[in-house]
Amino acid sequence: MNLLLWTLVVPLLTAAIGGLGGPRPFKEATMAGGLALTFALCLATANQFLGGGTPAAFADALRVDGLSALVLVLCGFVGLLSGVYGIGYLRRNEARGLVTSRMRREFYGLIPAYVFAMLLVSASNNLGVMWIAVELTTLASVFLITFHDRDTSLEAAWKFLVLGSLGLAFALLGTVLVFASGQGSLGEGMGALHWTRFMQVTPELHPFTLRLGVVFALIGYGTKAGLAPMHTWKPDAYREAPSPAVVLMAVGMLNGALYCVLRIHLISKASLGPEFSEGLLLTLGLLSVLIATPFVLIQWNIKRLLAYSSIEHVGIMAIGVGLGAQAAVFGALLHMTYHSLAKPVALFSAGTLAQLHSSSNFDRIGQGTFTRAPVASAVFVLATAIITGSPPFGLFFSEILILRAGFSGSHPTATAVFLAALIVLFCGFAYQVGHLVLGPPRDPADRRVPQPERFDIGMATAVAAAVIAVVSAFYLPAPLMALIRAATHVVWGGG
Amino acid sequence: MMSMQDALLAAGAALLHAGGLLAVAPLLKTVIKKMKARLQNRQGPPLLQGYYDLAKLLRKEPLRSEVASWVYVAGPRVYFAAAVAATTLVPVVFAAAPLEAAGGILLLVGTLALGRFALATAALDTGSPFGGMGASRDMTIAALAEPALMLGLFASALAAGSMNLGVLVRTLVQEGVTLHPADILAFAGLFMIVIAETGRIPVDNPATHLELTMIHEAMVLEYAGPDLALVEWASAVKELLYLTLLVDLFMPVGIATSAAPQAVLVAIVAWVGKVFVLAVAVTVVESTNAKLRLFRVPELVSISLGLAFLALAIRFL
Amino acid sequence: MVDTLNVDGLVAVGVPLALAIRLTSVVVTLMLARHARACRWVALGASTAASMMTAGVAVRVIESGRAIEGTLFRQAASETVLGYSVTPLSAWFLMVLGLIAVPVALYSAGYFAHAVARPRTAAVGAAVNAMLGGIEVVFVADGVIAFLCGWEVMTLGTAALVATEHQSRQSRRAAYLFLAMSHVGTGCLMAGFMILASAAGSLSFPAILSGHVVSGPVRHGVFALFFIGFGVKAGLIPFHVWLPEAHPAAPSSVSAFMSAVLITAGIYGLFRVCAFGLGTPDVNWALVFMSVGTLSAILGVLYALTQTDIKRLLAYSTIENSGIISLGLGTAMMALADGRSTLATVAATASLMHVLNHAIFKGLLFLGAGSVGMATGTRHIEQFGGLLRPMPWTGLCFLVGALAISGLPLLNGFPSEWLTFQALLLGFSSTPGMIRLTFPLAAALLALTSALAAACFVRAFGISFLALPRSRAASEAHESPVFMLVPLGFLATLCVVLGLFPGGVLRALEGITASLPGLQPPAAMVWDGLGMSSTLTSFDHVVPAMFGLAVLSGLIVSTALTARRGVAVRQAPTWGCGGELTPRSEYTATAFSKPLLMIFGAVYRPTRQVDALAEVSPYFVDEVRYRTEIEPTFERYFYGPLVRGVMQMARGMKVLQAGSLHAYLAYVLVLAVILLMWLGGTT
Amino acid sequence: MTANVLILSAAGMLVSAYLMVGQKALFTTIRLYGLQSLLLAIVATTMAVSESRPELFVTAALTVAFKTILIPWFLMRTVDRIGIHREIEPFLNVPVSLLVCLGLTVVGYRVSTGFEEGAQQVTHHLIGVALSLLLIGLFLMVTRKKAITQILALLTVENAVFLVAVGVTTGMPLIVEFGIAFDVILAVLVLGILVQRIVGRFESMDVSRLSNLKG
Repeated sequence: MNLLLWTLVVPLLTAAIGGLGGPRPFKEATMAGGLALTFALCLATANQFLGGGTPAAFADALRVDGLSALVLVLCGFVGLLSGVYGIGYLRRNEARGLVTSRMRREFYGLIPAYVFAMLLVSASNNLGVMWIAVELTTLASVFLITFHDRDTSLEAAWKFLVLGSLGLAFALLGTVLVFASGQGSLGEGMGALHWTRFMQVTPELHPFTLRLGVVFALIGYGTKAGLAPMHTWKPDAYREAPSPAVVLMAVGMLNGALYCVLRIHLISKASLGPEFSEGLLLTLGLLSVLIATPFVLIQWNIKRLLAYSSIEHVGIMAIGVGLGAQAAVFGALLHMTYHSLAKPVALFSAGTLAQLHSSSNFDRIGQGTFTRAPVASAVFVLATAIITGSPPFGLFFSEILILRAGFSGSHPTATAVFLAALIVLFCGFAYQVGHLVLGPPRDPADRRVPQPERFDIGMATAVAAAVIAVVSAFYLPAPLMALIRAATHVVWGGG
Repeated sequence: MMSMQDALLAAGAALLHAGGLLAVAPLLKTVIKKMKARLQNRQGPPLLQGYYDLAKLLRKEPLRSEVASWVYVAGPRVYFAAAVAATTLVPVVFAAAPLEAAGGILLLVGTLALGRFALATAALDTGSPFGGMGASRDMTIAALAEPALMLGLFASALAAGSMNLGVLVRTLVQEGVTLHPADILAFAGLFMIVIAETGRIPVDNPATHLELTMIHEAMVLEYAGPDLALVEWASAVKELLYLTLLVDLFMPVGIATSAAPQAVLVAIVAWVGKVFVLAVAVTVVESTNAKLRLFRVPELVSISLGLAFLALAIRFL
Repeated sequence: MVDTLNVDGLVAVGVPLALAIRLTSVVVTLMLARHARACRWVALGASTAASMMTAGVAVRVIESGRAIEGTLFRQAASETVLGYSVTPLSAWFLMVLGLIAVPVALYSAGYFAHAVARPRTAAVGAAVNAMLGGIEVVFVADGVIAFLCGWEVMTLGTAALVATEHQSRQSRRAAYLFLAMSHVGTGCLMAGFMILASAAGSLSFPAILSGHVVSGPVRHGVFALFFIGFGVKAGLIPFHVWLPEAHPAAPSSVSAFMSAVLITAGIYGLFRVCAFGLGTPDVNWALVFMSVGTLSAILGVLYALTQTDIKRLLAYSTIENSGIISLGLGTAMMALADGRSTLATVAATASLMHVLNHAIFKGLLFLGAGSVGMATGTRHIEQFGGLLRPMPWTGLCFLVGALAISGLPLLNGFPSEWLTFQALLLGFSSTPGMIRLTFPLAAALLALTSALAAACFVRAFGISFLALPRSRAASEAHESPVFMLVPLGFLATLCVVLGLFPGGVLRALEGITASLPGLQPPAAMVWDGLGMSSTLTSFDHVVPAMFGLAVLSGLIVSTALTARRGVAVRQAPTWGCGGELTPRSEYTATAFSKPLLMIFGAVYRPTRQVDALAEVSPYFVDEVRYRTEIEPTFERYFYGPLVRGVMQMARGMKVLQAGSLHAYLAYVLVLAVILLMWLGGTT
Repeated sequence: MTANVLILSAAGMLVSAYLMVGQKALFTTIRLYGLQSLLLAIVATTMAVSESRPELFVTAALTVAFKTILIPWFLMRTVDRIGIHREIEPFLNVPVSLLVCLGLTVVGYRVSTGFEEGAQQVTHHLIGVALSLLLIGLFLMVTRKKAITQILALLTVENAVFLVAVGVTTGMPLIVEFGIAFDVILAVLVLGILVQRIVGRFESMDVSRLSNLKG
């Protein structure tokens, strides 16, 4: 059976096993092992691609090119990370007797399922399959959001689901219209919806129908990616979902959705010329960065803070693609990579802090966490430095690439606005984090005594992720670079 | 580097020069006192009173506050040294200053500032409230006077194209003194500043020891005996120096350009005469004006600043 | 006898090696976090070694006049190469850094033990190395990326140091203010560099700072960006507000670094980019520089005068000196603008010289303040008094620093201010037209500045070190240990030596100014070997050493006059106006600066509040309370409103995320409708 | 002939959407939705016959099976279980809503003019109807406070999408069809479950009260 299929089957099996009952150590072992194996398989697939092959399945409905390979590997990576961290996460909660068997089943079942859905997205070459996969991610994540079964988590889940389904409806309409624009030229059967097929017949596509389709598809998948103004579900979902799931959303889901956006963008670019969809992407991206800015300044919850950071970063990637310069596109994909490496660090450390104080609200966590949880706080500070794009960390370089391309390109004004927003965002994060981490130790009168910081498996994951994120700034393994280049070739060279 | 011989010559000249001014300085103070007295129909002190005072003070037993540290001791000495050293930068009889090779106007002003710094610091050392008050006021007035003084000096220095007093005087002498309106303005400005710097009415009253009005006197109130002698003497030298400076800048007529005896004689007479004239002017100002409130001084200073700036403007535009 | 060959070998790799040392020491220090003592020694030892190495490289470059270049690191992912190149200009700043960093590190070894809480030592040590490493990278970077990296690391390190005492709200605020402001600055720099880079099609300094990359209004825009960006770091008014908050917040020896070295990072930028990187400067740029410089000098010293926290006082005087430096630079630019390279050289020399001198005496003063603070446990001048008795050596060194910073002859403050005066006066005598009047005005204001500085430091020294102790802490103070005194002594000696023999500095600077575009090797500025002269000797010159002899002989004479054999000096109590003399009857620092406070009331806009507390009847007052404070003009009228405005906007945006799903759906509807309309239009 | 049928049933769908806007009783709204889906099925069959595309019969069958029978039944059951039968006052009153919907229809049609060249009249109408339907459905989601109504509105949007799929394309590949249909059902189920949880928690279906997560 072919490698790509295994890559998809393994997480599915893991989910199935995890979803059934069973003693905790067994579940933990399955999850860790399954996700590790998945990651390995992702690497193997990517390697196969780099070896010159194109891993494919189901008559090319699943097909791995440069872009897919990159997203696949990143998804596999965060999948593994969040799996391992998740084990620690659940243990902490169990230590405090907060975990029911339902929760356990949901957790061990849904996380691998979510990973599976994301991998499916990133491997899909067929627009229909792509849509279905995205829908699956939505369904898989809903019950992760309601995991804690608080009033607010129901609210968040409802908003997430309604907005998500609406987005998916739009995406479906977009897909249908894009398909319709290729009447006749695409032919019959499954292959008719293959992205590769579209790329072959781009000249014949009916321009207006395609435009309409692209608009709807961008809105639809943009909703999942969290581009403004469809981003509104993000902060709520991030706050309510358990940190491991949030990591999957913030990296896997984001990359996956962006992957879909890029596919559509490429069709439109090849057939309508670059201006149309690049204009849309640039506008939405800039809007996202600008929307994120004020909410960072006035944020009251650590996980919502990181949600807005995701909105900012997806905006940056969209801008990178929208600027319409090879350097910028490369920058955007580099940004995707570095963001995928950095975001987990932030979420893990933030999640740990939140767990120790049994709330993610700043007023509950209080000031001066350095004195209470030095390791988590230090990691969180480091992570913030990274995700705000301070040198010498990776995101700085990708942002510089985008900025440079922007200033030398045809949108200097937009780039200037973007830069200004970045500055304000940095100040916002610096303020929030400083306020959280620094300051006097909490007064003994306060009866909400936080848990003591212990160096458990979750913390270990956080630290390991931090090390990886830091090292990656100075050294990216050659194959990964090759993947990024290949992806750039797909997105820029078109095919 | 200058040769050994030149160095020795310069040193000798400097010694003579400084010695001479040190010798004359006390006289100037007494002369002004005397004229003032005359204007007020008083007898006034004998001409040599200055010397008597110094001699007496120097012979007195040194007396110091038990609070004070070595800074208190160093103050008057540095003040004195600065004043003496400053003299070597200013031409008096010859159209050259003994140590003009060492620097010009800026160094001169800097040196006087050094002396002031030393004295003001020392004044804070006894813990007496008067010392502090005096130091504060003295530094304040000095700070205010500084820009006007500089600008006034620049005005005439730039005219002659040199900041070095020796060179400056020689150029003036070569060109012959031409009374440009700018000179008048600059002179007026500088004269006011000299009044302020030397602690004369209307800025300060050298004769008073009334707590709330004194400035310089408050600063040195705690000093007695030899220390006080040094301070008094140094201030006298300073005053003489300022007047000589005015003379050099605005009416260097008759200054000796060669070592010929008669030239020197003429020069000495001329210098004495000119300084005397200025002394008279100072006296007149002192006896016809009332002391200004401390917070009126800025107005006075700003006037002279304006004059100096005007001088620059009308000369070079 | 060192084998020159391997010296050259060392020099060739000196910079990367030094940075590597710093990096490793950062890591090691953080690993040793539990052992404060070890941290101290590792961090400071490494710092000393690294600074010595860079200083060595710098000296070699200054001697040879040839730049040393190389690669620091290549960021594979974005295919950017971070190269370095020690140009003579960089070398000068590097040397200054080394000159300060070594003694300060030695001092810190003793100081941290007392002043830094044990658990924080690791963080502080690491941050110090990060900051210095960053600054070094800034100085040697030969490309935008490397520069920005160094710049940012420097900023973050400094912020960490400022936040050392993070329990106190004040220092948290200071750290944040610093971080935010310098990041805005960084933003300006990024924009400026990116514009230049896109125009030049390259990121390397030689390419983008060749001076002919952009022209017309863009050039002015770029200049403005850079001026703000670097001005923030240089602490020029009106970008200074972070400085008086941040410098006092850090541990004193770190403040010494910040005031002496961090500031120069901004100055370096102003030199490298604004003055000599954007082609022949525009006259208006020069005017901007001169006016901002003068403004900073005057306001800086005026604010310094009224401070009662000794470190705030020093911080404000840093603003003043940074103003003097940029005044000199502005003069140089003015000269370049109408193509008089000799004058430009004099001005640039003055400016660079003041960079060195300020670094020395400000470092000295901050270290002194640190020792005093350590001995008394406070930074409040009114709490000091009579410290000269318990701490004679510290006091002496502080006095030297005070004399130097007041620009008095025979010390190193004088030569650079003297040169600045020369530049201004020469500028006047050789500039045509109305504009020349700016020079004497600037000169007059410079004179006012140095006179006020003198007043300020008479106050600072006199009130702190003389007369009676004003508090119990002060009376129980004791001298600091020897290895904290040695650095002070070293710096004080430097003040005197450089003050007496400025010629040597000039000689070192000749090659550096010669390397700057538009400047030519100056004619005989070194005069009489040790003295200096403005380029035309007849105009003016000074030989401090020679004059020093005169003063010395004056001293001898005076002592001879007063020397009385056999008569003992009688000690008597000071007259306390009839009452007994107590510390409470001494003149206070506040009182000392009162006259100036009132005279410059227009600047200070002081608010005073006097309340008489009477128990029995209003006619029998038991106690009178007097409060006076000066208005923080810029904070109140510019930055405050700005921040409030931004925050208000942010809060206003909150309605967008008010929790109503219907609103969220409405956004999508609106977006869809808008896009559909737009599409409908495009058929 | 077929063209008329198509246009008629499409128009019928639009009308049903308008009626939903004007309607407050939940059962009626659900039935209207069923009707709408039925019309969609008719469109599909007509297309199947006229363009001889047998796979469209499958689509029609799926539509009838799921959307006119299964989903309405499921939703009615939910409503019954909850026992709330009327929509509370929406954000906009009926007349205004109707006016807005008219505007949205205009927008939809304006866009569909882009299809005139190339495609035939029918397509133009179908697209116009579909887009209007989509926007109206979205508008319903915006204005209605009840969870159930929001689901219905969402389903209306979905119908619009399917109308396009059926009317304009030569039919999506079957597997994809199945997948999509399956997903839609799943989505509805999940939505239903959430609704029940919400009601169980808040004793109300008024989702406008779910606004505790701000900023």
